[in-house]
Amino acid sequence: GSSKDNAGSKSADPVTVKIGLLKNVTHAPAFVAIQKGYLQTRLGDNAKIEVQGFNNGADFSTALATGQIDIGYVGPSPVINQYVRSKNIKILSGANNGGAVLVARKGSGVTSVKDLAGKLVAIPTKGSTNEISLRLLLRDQGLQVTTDKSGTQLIAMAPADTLTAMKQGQVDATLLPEPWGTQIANEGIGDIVVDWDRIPPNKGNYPLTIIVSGDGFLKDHRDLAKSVLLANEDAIKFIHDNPDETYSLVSDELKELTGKGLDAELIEAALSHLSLTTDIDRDALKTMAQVAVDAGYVKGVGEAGLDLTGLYDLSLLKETLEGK
Amino acid sequence: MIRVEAVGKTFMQRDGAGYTALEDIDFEIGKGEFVSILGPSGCGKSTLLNVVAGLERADSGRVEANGKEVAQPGPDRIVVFQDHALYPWLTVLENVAFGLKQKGIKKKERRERAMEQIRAVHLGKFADRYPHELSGGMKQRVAIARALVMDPEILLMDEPFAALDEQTRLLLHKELEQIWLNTRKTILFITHNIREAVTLSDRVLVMSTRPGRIKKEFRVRATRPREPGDSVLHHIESQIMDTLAAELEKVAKEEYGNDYTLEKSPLSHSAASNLGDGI
Amino acid sequence: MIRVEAVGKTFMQRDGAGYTALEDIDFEIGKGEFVSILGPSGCGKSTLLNVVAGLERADSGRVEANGKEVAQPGPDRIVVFQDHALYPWLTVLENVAFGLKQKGIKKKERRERAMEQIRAVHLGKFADRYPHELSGGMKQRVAIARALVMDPEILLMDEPFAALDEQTRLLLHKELEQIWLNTRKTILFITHNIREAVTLSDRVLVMSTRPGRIKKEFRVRATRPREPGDSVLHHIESQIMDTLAAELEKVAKEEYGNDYTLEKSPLSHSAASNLGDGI
Amino acid sequence: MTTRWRKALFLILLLVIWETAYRTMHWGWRFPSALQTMQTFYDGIANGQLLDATMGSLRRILIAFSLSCVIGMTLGVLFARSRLLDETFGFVVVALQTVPSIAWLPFAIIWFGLNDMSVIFITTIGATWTMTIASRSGIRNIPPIYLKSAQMFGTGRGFRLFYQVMVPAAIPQLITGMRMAWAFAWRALVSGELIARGIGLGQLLEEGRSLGDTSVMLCIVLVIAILGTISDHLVFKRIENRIWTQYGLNAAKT
Amino acid sequence: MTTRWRKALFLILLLVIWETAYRTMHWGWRFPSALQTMQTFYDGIANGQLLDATMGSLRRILIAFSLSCVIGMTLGVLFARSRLLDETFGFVVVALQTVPSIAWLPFAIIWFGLNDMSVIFITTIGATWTMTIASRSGIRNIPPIYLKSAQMFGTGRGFRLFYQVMVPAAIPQLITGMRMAWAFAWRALVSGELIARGIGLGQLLEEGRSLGDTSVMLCIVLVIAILGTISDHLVFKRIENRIWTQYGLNAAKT
Ligand SMILES: Nc1ncnc2c1ncn2[C@@H]1O[C@H](COP(=O)(O)OP(=O)(O)OP(=O)(O)O)[C@@H](O)[C@H]1O
Ligand SMILES: Nc1ncnc2c1ncn2[C@@H]1O[C@H](COP(=O)(O)OP(=O)(O)OP(=O)(O)O)[C@@H](O)[C@H]1O
Ligand SMILES: [Mg+2]
Ligand SMILES: [Mg+2]
Repeated sequence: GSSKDNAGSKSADPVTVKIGLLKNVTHAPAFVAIQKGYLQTRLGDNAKIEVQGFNNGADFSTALATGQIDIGYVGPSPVINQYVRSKNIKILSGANNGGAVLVARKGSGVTSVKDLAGKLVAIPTKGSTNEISLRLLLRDQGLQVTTDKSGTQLIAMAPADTLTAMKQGQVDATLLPEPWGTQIANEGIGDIVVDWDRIPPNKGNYPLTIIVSGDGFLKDHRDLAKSVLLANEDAIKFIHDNPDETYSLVSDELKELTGKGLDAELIEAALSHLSLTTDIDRDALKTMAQVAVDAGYVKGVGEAGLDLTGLYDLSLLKETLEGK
Repeated sequence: MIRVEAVGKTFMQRDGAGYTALEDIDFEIGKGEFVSILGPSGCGKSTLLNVVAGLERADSGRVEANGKEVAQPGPDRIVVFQDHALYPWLTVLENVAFGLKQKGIKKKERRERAMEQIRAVHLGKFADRYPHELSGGMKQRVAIARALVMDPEILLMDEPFAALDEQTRLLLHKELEQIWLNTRKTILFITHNIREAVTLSDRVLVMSTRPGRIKKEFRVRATRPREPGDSVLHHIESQIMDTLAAELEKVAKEEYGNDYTLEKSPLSHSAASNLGDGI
Repeated sequence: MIRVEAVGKTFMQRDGAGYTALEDIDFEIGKGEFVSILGPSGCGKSTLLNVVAGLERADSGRVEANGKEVAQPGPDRIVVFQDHALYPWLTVLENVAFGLKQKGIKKKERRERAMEQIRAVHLGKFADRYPHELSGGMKQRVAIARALVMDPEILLMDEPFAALDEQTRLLLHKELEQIWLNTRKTILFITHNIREAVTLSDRVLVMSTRPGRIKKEFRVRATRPREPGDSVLHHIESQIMDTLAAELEKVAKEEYGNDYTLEKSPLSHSAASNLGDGI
Repeated sequence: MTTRWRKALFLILLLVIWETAYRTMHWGWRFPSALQTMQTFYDGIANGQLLDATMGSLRRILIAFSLSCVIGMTLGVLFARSRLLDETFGFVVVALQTVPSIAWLPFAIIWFGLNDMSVIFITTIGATWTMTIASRSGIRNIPPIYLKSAQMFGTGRGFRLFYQVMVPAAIPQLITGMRMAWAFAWRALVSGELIARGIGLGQLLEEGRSLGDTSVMLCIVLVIAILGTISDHLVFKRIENRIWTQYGLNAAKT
Repeated sequence: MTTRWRKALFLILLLVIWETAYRTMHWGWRFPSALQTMQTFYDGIANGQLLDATMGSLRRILIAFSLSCVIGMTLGVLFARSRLLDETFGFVVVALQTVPSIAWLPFAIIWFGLNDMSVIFITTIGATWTMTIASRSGIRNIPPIYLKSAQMFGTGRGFRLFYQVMVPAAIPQLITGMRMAWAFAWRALVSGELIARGIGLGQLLEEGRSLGDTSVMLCIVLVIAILGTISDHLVFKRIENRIWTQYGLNAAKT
């Protein structure tokens, strides 16, 4: 992380801020904040920004907890998993809610969640936010997650691989972030079974992308963390105001991260399937955490249940909102 | 009966040049005769034996065994190799029975005939051992049993005792002589031990080197079974040593280059004095 | 000068039982004497030599070399091993100079002294070769040069020529005799070749097996340089053969079990007739 | 006997030190404690997950290894017997052998999908070339004297020579080659399972990582170590030693 | 000479068959054509990506391999010289050696992050145990006669004996061990790079996969094959052969 000696002497030594994010369109605010230079402007000339893209939230959380990145955008579930273990990360703000869909392969015979019994469903990573949503969906229908055909089988797979696997008929359905779902539907490989605004918890109104920071960074560079939140708000506002310009910005950033850009229509579809907001719905997170506990992903939780009070530090968010 | 007529053999060397290993070899071995071939290392003894066995083809001349021209190896001419060449994955019994198996003989008979030969070389107790569990002398006995069980008319032995220590070698000399006296096989025996050749054979052929030719022939007219103290043997030994001296020097000179001069050579000295002794 | 007094040595075998390799060995070798030790395989010859060299410790008794008690190997008693034990990563020259290097002698002098010995064994042209590029006889020469360059008072040789073919062996016998005549080192020479022992030594000690003891001693009073035809040598050879016969039989019986009976033994037969011859 | 006791003592000591270090040095989530690991191991056994995964991995490697033995030996014999083949194609096999088979995984995924087949494919690839080279050189290195004397005893030059002499003569090298091939297959399997799917140890390890559960991770590593030790040292090495001893090839070693 | 021509001919033929097969059998995106692959290769060289990746991978493996040689040899010598150590700890090394080092990657990621360090770590781990075992047995298998005669010539039993006799005597086995260790390191490197990040061949391969670009994938596989062949057969095997020939250990082989 950035060294402690730099704390307070903002104008003197340059500070490197390592920002992590996932290579998903659902991280659009981050992409815009970078591409439009909001981050650099808010952090000041003294800060050097280093962006690291991750394939999944688990890797991101590990990196954050071990200080390889300072702050960044990620889904909440891996953050909760990590927090329970290391207790050294904080949720600062939201970025968007919703933005994931359940898609079924054409010919799989899945037309509703009920049909998932005995099927194979792909998720981006074990313990990911999408998996929690899926588990909630299944639970509502009284379906079990199993390792054989008696219930629903889960498999962790990177979204790109899921696309291929669906083409080859190896996966029946998947719950994954946009624009992958739209892409699968557009390519005629599958159909959307549960749209983004019906995905639990809270009917699509759950945090899918949030801003998280390591305790160390927050302690030494509270001001910088605040700047990131401000840049995030700038970006959200920009996306609301200039949707068309946003698409090319997102595509550019994706190209930088993965070597491949994305069609504007896909990005447009993706952005229309989520709601950008800085709000954090703590109840939704609590529900999700409980699902993770039930799934056995979070160990050592006593009768009292999960205590997530130390996970939030929303004071900065409050400051930025009030300051405006 | 072996007849070798004008046999020649040239090897292609790695540098492309030809190397004449055998040139114009002519000799005959009668039925039931025990003939040894002596000569310095590399003179072509093994090549000659392989040609007779049919394991290598001569470039010129012809080889006859028991009246038929030799074209390929066959069970009428069995070779006993220097390093025994027993199959390590077979027990003593299986090794000895290997040739019988190829002949299509039934398992029971195979076993009986093999055991008989194994007992003949005093290894009855070791029939179920693997070769690596035997001493050098015992392995060589097995190789002999393996050859004898085929009941070949001709035994070809390529330095069979070279790897053994003196005492074991002495034991095996006596055994081989005994076996030969009992079975009267035709034996062509290769060695570079003069005493061994003289002790065992009816006739000794001495080869010269580069190219390999038969240089001289000695007939050993001593009583059987041979006795080490026999003065006839000592006499012939000295004569052969004398014949070989020049060849040995040739080899020595090649090895040491000009460092090794004729004047200094201790061999010609000993050979000369030896010659006087012999006369 | 070597003095061996009541030396005994017992090995722990894998099964935990003790095996008495040497028992109550007593002998003395005068300065400049050439003494051979003969005995059947496994009788303890190498063990005895190792004890004298200081490479192994005796369990009882004491060994003195040049008046000092032997406790560890030292450059005054150099062993020439059967398989030469040259270092394959060093050239001939470096091998020969190895001991000098340990003495701290400067490179130039080292080189000179080593080359001198290498030339003495007729390998001047091969100083820069690696051991694997030499023939067996040449390697053994290097081993001798490596020993001689240390100018030890005592040379201990453990079957140095056993792995060589007859001709090379004959050459090296002569060379060794010459070297000994020139330098008059004290030499303890181990072999199981009776002729070799008789040809080279002033005295031959014959060992018995299980346990290893000195059985008999023979003095060879033949003129130097020795000549193979010398009847004195033949006579002693026969006598030694006789002495060894019983030991050889013991070994043979162990190897073949009861398959091998005394009556059938060809060795005692030959030995007996040999004895008559000798007388 | 004393060695065994010493080993046991050492193991117990190790466990104690490990647990103490965990408690005093606050490794926290970066490395599990001995107790956590044992608990996870027990849970894994109890809920059957660990056994299932082990069985899945074993099934895959056994299929792949059998395949690669068959393919490798067939190719090896062809290369050994045909000089032309060896001289023109040989270098391709040598080159293929140096490619870590995981590099083929992306292709396997395209061809077979993210499934068992892909993992079996790369595991097979991982062992085949080594087997090919081992059996080729095994047959090539047969002392010519064995073949000569076989012909003398009347095996002919055909199939009898092949199965009565050539195969047994090449066995020591084949076994050694198999041991090597197994090591490569084992590596390919674990890395394949880490990336591709299917119930297996690699996948379980990857799950442990996704959930940040170091005790699961360590548990899997231990299972892999135990399986590896059993298969390599208690199976392959024993067979190898037995064969080499029977063939009298160990003499030089000791 | 003729062999070389035959090889060249074979290669050209292979390219032609490949391209023809691609066009007639409509492999499409499942396998690239020869021309596509060459184009990609050219592009990769031209834009420097391929060279950068190769250099990155080589740098990592060289660092890791040097580390593991140093660590492995040190451990090996300790194990060879101390019976106690060998008997109590030895089996741990043996067990570790059978664990595909990729299994440690999840730990490495936690300890060092998704970066170079992790890849270097598992590559080092992948080679170290093999080096340890090779150097241990290299020292153990020194013919006792070498040590005896060294003492006779006055090296003593200390450092001079070690570096003048023990090290050179163990070199043939060390080289063979190194070759083996290199093969394991190479495998660990590629699978590590596939998963962890950083500019390297494995990462490029993974990128090719996520873009579904088979020509990039094949290109990388070919580069890996060429590097592997060069390092194993043109470097390690040559050195091994030279050393084994110099030490006269090849006699039995031919
Ligand atoms: N396949 C071969 N290719 C080339 N040269 C060969 C071949 N076989 C033998 N030679 C050469 O032919 C000569 C005779 O070899 P051969 O093995 O017959 O000698 P030998 O008398 O049996 O020697 P030794 O006593 O050492 O066994 C040697 O100089 C050898 O180098
Ligand atoms: N380290 C050892 N441990 C146990 N037994 C040993 C050991 N060294 C030698 N022996 C035994 O001691 C006996 C004498 O061995 P030694 O090597 O001295 O015999 P040798 O007379 O030199 O035989 P050879 O002529 O075969 O060289 C043998 O029976 C041997 O098995
Ligand atoms: Mg020969
Ligand atoms: Mg001995």
